[in-house]
Amino acid sequence: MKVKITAFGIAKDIVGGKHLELEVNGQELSLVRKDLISQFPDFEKLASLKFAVNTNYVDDSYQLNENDEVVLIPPVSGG
Amino acid sequence: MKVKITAFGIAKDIVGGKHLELEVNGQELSLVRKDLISQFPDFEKLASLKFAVNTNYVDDSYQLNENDEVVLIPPVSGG
Amino acid sequence: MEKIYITSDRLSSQACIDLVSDNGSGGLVVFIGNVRNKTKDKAVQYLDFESYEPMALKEMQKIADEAVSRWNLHDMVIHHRVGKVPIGEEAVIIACSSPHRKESFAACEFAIDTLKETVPIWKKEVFEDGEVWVSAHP
Amino acid sequence: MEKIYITSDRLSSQACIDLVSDNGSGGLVVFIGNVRNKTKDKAVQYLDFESYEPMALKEMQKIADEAVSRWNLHDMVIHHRVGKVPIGEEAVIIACSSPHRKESFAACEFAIDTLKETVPIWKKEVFEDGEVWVSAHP
Repeated sequence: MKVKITAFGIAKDIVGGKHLELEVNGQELSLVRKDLISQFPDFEKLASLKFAVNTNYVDDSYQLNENDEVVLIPPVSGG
Repeated sequence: MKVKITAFGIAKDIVGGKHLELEVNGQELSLVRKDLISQFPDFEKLASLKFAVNTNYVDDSYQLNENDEVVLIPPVSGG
Repeated sequence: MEKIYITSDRLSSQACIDLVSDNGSGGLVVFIGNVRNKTKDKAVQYLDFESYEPMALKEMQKIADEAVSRWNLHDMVIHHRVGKVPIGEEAVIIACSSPHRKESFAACEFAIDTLKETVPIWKKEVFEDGEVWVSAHP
Repeated sequence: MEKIYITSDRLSSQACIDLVSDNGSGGLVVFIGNVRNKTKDKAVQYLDFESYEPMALKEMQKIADEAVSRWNLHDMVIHHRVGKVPIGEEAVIIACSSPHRKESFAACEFAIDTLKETVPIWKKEVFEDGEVWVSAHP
């Protein structure tokens, strides 16, 4: 399935833009992580990489739905 | 010796004024405490009664000097 | 003004204090996170904050709700600035009030600690010779 | 404005914040003790504070000095109001700043805890039907 991805912070620099589309072979979010790392090995250097869907943190076992927007959350540093 | 005493807070209400002179038979501050309590038994009802001389807390073994001004410090409640 | 608020304008401590003030709440604690002029002895020119705003607001609200209920606060406000923030200006202000001070201190410290762990806001330190996304790398 | 200050005028949080702000100190904590409208469910009309001023200033300065040295603060200010203070207004404001927030929280809480134990200031709660010197009796 086609997955829409939005990137913030250093993730935006790594993928080279705020928005990205990825074609993954299945519904589990873990596939998105795998594909991202293989396309952009710099993700492996981050202290962490979390995902959010619909403004909620989700873990890698999350099953993607059509039209889900996956947001890449590199280590936060507010405050 | 004659001791000049200044009272604050509830101590002022107990002695009936801000200033007081006490004639004590010796130099130790403990005598002042004893005399105050016998003249004004309400001091015994306080949670504590401290003394200051020259803007410093002193304990009951303090030896009074001529012209010392003893300040009565009932329980503080700033803030 | 909103209690949970993200803005590119300058933050106001007084506005935050006014929002949590209450005649029954004697203990008010405010945390102000200002932009420092250096990090590990390297001179910083300014910070640049980016937020995933709808989620950041939601996570900030969660922190305030948890703090209010856990410490029985009267209220808590969290204001965060985004965009370029010059040295010495406020990046974040958290204020809370409760009848007694101990609860306000504990809740305010919890809130800033948690904000730094969960709220999707990112800061870039800008130096004369480059820039760094803070905390990105181990 | 003085850093250690006793006044019968209204206190200002912003003045205290400005006094401790510093470009190298990112973590600023402020405690504001406001006059509450009740004590143990009894309605308070106002508070009346009395201080033994020269000694109170000296004890407040000791607290600030100890806090600055123990937690390596940039600075601490303590402003206390005396005389009649209406409901909702500030009786005391303590502000401090340090490079990191943990120190500022600990120092600010230490300062207000210690002030309430050592500084010769007394407050009288004034009710509709009488008045009470706070903490005087066990």
